[in-house]
Amino acid sequence: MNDINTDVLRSCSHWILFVSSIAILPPVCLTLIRKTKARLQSRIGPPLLQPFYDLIKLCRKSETVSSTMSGMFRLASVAGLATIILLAWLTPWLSYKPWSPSADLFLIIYLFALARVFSLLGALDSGSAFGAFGASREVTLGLLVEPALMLGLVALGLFCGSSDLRMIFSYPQTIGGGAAAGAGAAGIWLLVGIAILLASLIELSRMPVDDPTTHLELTMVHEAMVLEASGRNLALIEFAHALRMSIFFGLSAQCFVHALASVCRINTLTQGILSVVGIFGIAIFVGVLESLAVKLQWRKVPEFVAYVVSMSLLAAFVAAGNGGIKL
Amino acid sequence: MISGINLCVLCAAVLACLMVGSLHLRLNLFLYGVETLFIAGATVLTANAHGDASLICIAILIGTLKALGVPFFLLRTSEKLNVHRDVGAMITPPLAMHLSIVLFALSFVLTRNIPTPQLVVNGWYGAAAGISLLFTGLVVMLTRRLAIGQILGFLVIENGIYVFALTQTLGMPMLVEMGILLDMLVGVMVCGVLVFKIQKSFEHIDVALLTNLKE
Amino acid sequence: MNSQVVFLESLFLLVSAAVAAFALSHKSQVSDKAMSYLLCAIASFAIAASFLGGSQIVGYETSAPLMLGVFPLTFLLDGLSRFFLLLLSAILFAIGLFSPGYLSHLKGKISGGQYWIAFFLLALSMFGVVLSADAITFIVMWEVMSLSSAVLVASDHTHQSVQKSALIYLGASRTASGLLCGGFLWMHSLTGSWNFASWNFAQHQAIFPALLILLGFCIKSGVWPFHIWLPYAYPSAPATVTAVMSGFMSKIPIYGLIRILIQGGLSSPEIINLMFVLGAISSFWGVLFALVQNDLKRLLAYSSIENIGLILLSLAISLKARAASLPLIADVAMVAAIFHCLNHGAIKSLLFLAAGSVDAMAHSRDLHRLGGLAKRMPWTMACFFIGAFSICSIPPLNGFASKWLLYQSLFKSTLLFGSYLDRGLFLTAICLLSAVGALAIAVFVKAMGVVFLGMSRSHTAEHAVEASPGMLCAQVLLAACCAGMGVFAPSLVSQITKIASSSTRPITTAPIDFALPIPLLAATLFATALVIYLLFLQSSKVRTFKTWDCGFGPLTAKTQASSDSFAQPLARIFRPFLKYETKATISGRDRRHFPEQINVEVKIVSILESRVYLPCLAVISYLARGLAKLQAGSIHLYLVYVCSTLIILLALGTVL
Amino acid sequence: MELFFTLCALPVAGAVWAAKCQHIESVRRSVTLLIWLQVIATAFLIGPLLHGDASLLRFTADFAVDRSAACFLLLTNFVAACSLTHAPTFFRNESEIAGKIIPPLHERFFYVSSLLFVLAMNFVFMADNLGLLWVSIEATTIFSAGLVYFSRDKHALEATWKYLMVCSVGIAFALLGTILIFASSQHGAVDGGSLNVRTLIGCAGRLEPKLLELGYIFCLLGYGTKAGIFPLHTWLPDAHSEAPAPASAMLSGALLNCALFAIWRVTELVKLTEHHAICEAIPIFWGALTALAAGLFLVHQYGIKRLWAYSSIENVGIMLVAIGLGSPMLFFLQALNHSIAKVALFLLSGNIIQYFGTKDLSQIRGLLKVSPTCGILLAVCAASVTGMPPFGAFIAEWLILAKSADAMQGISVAILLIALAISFVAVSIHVSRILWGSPKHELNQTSTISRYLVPSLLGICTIVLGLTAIPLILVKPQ
Repeated sequence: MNDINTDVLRSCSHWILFVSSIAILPPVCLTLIRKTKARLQSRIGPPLLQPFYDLIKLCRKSETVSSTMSGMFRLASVAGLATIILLAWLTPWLSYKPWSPSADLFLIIYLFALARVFSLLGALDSGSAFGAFGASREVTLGLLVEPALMLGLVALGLFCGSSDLRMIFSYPQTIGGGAAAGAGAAGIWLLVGIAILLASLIELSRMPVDDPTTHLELTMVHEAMVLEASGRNLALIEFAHALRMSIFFGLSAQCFVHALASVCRINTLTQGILSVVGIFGIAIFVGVLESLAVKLQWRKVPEFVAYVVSMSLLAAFVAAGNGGIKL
Repeated sequence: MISGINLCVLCAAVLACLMVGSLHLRLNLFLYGVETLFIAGATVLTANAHGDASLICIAILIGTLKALGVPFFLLRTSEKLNVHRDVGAMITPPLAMHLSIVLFALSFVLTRNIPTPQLVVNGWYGAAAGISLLFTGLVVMLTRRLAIGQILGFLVIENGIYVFALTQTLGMPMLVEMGILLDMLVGVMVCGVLVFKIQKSFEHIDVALLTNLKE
Repeated sequence: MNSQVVFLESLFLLVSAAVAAFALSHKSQVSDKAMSYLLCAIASFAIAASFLGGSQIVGYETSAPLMLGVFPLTFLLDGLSRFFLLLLSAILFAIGLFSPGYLSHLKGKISGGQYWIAFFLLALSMFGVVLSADAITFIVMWEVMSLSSAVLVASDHTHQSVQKSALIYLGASRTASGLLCGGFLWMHSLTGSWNFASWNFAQHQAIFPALLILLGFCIKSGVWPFHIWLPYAYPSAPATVTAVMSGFMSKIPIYGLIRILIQGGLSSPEIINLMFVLGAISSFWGVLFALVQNDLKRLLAYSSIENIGLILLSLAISLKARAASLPLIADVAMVAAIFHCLNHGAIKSLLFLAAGSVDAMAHSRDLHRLGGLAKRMPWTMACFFIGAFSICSIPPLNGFASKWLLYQSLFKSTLLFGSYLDRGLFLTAICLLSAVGALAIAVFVKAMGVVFLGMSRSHTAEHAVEASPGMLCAQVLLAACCAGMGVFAPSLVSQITKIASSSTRPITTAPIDFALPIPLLAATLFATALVIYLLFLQSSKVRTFKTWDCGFGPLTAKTQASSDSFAQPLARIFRPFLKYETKATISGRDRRHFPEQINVEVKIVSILESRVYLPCLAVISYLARGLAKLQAGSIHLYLVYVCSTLIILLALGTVL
Repeated sequence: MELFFTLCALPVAGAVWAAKCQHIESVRRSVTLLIWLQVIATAFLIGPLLHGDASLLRFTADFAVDRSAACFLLLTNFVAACSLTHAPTFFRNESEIAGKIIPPLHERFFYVSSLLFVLAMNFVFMADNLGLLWVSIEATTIFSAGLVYFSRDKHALEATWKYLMVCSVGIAFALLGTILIFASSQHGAVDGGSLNVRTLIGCAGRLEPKLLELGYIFCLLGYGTKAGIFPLHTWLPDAHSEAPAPASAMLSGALLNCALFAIWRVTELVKLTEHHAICEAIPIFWGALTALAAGLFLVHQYGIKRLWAYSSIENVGIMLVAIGLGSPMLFFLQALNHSIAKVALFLLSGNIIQYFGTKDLSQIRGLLKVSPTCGILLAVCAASVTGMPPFGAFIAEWLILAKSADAMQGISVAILLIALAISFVAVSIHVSRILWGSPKHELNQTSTISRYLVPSLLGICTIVLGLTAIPLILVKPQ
């Protein structure tokens, strides 16, 4: 009786923690980036909960929908957010996640694709040239990033002998045995972590690829796609985007945490804390990066992506050559 | 020792070679007639040697129809069409004559290993003469532009084959022999008629100019 | 008398009766409706029948009066053929529903009698190919299939381009069947039998016939580099024909590969690696070229090449795993291949039917003349979108289910194969497949966006109306199949394993487990979306206004991104493969600031066509012309031929 | 015996009647009647042979038919009957549609020549003597020259002249070959030598090998010229193209079989000796080569009847392969299927030429619009003649291919497969251009049943041959 109660209690607490993370982490990440950038530019920057205020403000406003649009536009934002929430549930981007049915890496990748398709269709629905430009670029970036992301995750999968991300991200604790896995394992984790981080910059159309704060429409990717959205619709899209960012940062942070875990023993609580701290750390790193880096010329983007792919490829070949540990 | 038969057929072959050298239709036809007469003579001699009476019959037919009838028919045709001289195709007549003489020699080489029946003496000469006539006929067909010249060439080929049959076998069955002869004659007649038609349609009988049908 | 035999006989009788009825009455006005319903009836009969006998294996051989000359027609009905029959009948059923409405738009362009004779012959021959148990029945049915489909491709034969397509298709088919004939004859001289069941490809001498057969099948299914005919034939044919050609006929070579080579125990590593490489390249090549197409059907045709490549890749993995004695992976890959056949069959026929509706209603397949159909043809759009999502293998639709199995087999192979070379190969394939997936998304987002969303780019598209109920019915049916097969993939996979293991020579060993809880995911996704909608959007106030125009005044259709401009960033990256060039000319006095005319032209050269196939044809043509010179008309020359032949013959006589 | 004389007498009687009778309609009718009588008589004659009651039917010392000859006899007469049945329609349309007036004298000349031609062809199969075989073949040349010459224009004249000259030279070689074979029998095999086929077969082992081999080569060359083997085929497209359609049909459907049958007769003999390699390797390879060359000739073709002529050459190549394989029944099967389809094609081409007023393939377009019946028949027969299943020719070609593959003739099989592919593609390109599109000028569409009666019957025949067990009856007893 006691056991059952503790289990229920634990899972309840996991759920509460998780849901609140989903609600809080994305805006906080956004603020952290903005704040870092502001500080580096010697500004004070927005308050911590500014994105929340923005969302609430948007929800109060009424929507303006173009007469060219079909229902696809609004469907896209709803379905996009739903997909991202589903992804947030499935993907082990936080250490303290409640039960989820599956986290197969191929499923995850294709669910991300689903979210992307919805955002693309929403952008194309307006019939404006901006939306289409944005969509066209987004799809190009998607092509460049997807193999990198896939290879990175596959490398981890090969290393851990499973294609399920739940298994992969619980690997050092259960089988590998912490520090015993050694520096080689830490290398793979690290490589993949960096690859995912860089890939996420592209996927989320952040700095070296796209400047989210720019007003030059011709170079925008994400901003161009949401140009026609307004009111609650825009709120949904922005939140989905922020959540997607958190998931990516979380995945990357998980990799770093595991790299750490394979050289020294870490307990569950520390891991949980570290995963959140990692996300914040990454957000700050991105903020720094965005302040220092220059936006790449559009034609140079494939070269940047090449670094990401080669990093994943390196990790994957090391993992494949290693043969993994057969389960 | 060359027997009479062989002598006759060799003469025929030589005459055929000489025929190649001239483009005069009249001379050609004359030489052809004489050549065929030689062959008829050879047939008579063979009949004598084998004691085969039917060969005499054939010899007579050859002598009258092929040696006299056909040349006269062709001569009359050429007179009517008012053509007397071929133009010559491919190679010049003297060269063609030399070619056919070389082929005459070559035919001896080619036929030296052909087995002959025991009864036939020195079958080699006959075979060589036959093959040589065949070659000569082909040369004639290849070097004549006029339809009549081609018919003549064909007739020489036919003579060669006949000579070959005469010297290499112990007599073909009569029925077959007659059939062959008949076919040849009808063929020549048909060709002769066609020559007239060609003259009528094209106003010449130069078959080298009949090249409308091609790919 | 077995019920299955009765089924077979009645099926053939029914279809032949339909053909005969037509052959006799081709002059009188043909009722498309009657014929379509006949097709539906036959298809539903076949569906019922393929469920009927369960997993029984039935052999059947015709006797004396009805024979192929000296050979009996032999048929075999087992799990595998029943499975493909089911797919065929389902597609035919949908086409039957679709036809009356669609054909009424083609009145005057195609001759009904000719169309229906050929269509029924095609149906008959496809049933025949799938059921045939020996090489001769197979090749006969195969050729009838090729011929009748070529006639169908040429339905609208007054257009030069259609004639050209039909001829290219015919030439490719004949080459394929020539190679097949060669392979079959070779196998016959090795084994002395025409029956597939007694062919053994495991022996060493069988490698060349296996290669010939493989190449034949590759040509017919449009695998790189033999895919040239496909983008010609598919767009030229009426949509109903393309649906069945792409939906089912392109699977027949795959079926043949399974039936002949794989069940025959093919184990030569060279051939398997060739399959692997061809499959991988064609999946990439197909989708890459699909990206830059501006004809909707041509785009779909290239996407077919991609999917056939995926299927071939799965088969190759299965064979490799079998050869490396990893039965688990072999089973997964085999099921992936079979499942993908089913999925692609449903998806592609759906997409082609939808494209046909668009063509019929908006009178164009050119992406530059379409757009904004979402408001005018919402149902068609919904169906097309489901198909497009599915073919991009987006969960929870069926395309994902089979692709996931493929990924799983690749992943496990990378994990478990011994040789580093193989592992590298598999890893590269995973990388390639993810790129293919992303490209497919680009392709179909382009198609969906340009055809259905935004503003109409032409007058005809602006005045399009929704397709007739029958046409929609067919599409909705197929779309429901796509969704259903995706959501219920786990149970479907176990069915497929059962089928594969119950065929004459089992191609899988153990039942495999489809580990993804797709129904749960689909339900969650749907519920979340619904909740979000109800919470946020339903109550929000909506104001309708024009699209933002930067203050320049009203936007026109020309200001939208076109299909070319959408694909341009991607096409630039793959310029070396695509031979992609854009040529823009701007004219006007001060052309920088006040252009009067802007002309942008996109040029894509197919290297294979211009560098490989055309030179090959040129060689044949050159030979033919050279040979024709022999026939110069001169009688002297002809006599010379006789003489020289004599000399050659005599020389040969002395040699021999 | 009576039937034999009937077979000889019927054509002669018809020829005499056609020569004498002034009334053209009655000539047309009586010739049609006579020729079908001839077919029926042939069927009666060969009944016991097909049934398997007898293996040889002997009329006189030099005339006999065996099973394969009997089959060919029936086929030849059937082909002739079909062509001559179609001929009246053809001549009528020639004046009605094409606007060419044909003098009755010419038409009667056509009937006389064709009946004598048929008679000569009958003798080819009934002759049991190589000499008479040669005589009959030469006779077919002479009589068919009259058919080729029918239209009496420049082209016809040229074609006839080439036909006569090339074939005569070729046939002369065959005569030499026959003589050599005769000579080979005189070296102890038969007392005094013999040309009788049965006698020669009986003592095949004792024939002088060198002479026999030489004789075989000369016969192959000679009869090969007549059969149109590449590169001796030069006369064939010209003659087929210039002859009127029913005559082309007979030339292609019957005459080529005669020449090939003569080759078979000699092959049959040589096969029994120790030197059989020569009569296997050469014909198989040469046949395959002929098929390939003909396929290439088909690619750039400009005349509709020349197209079918080259397709005939291709089929001759395939039949030659069957002969080389030593299988008379496969040879017959291929000949049967080819003849039936090809006769239909030539007759249809006649109709098409009348419709469009030209033989030029580049001028013939949109047949499906002008006359769907004609178009569909043309497509069916073209598919049949290129060896597409489910038509009879496919079965025959497949059997031949299978047999040569089993005989380890890999190269020849490959060449044949390539040739078949090329010829199919070439023919389908030309046929599709004929069928599809729209005609270049407005054409009057008058279609009557009689115009398609014979072709459609033949079309049905090819399907029946492909989808029923009839070929089984033909092939099995060997």
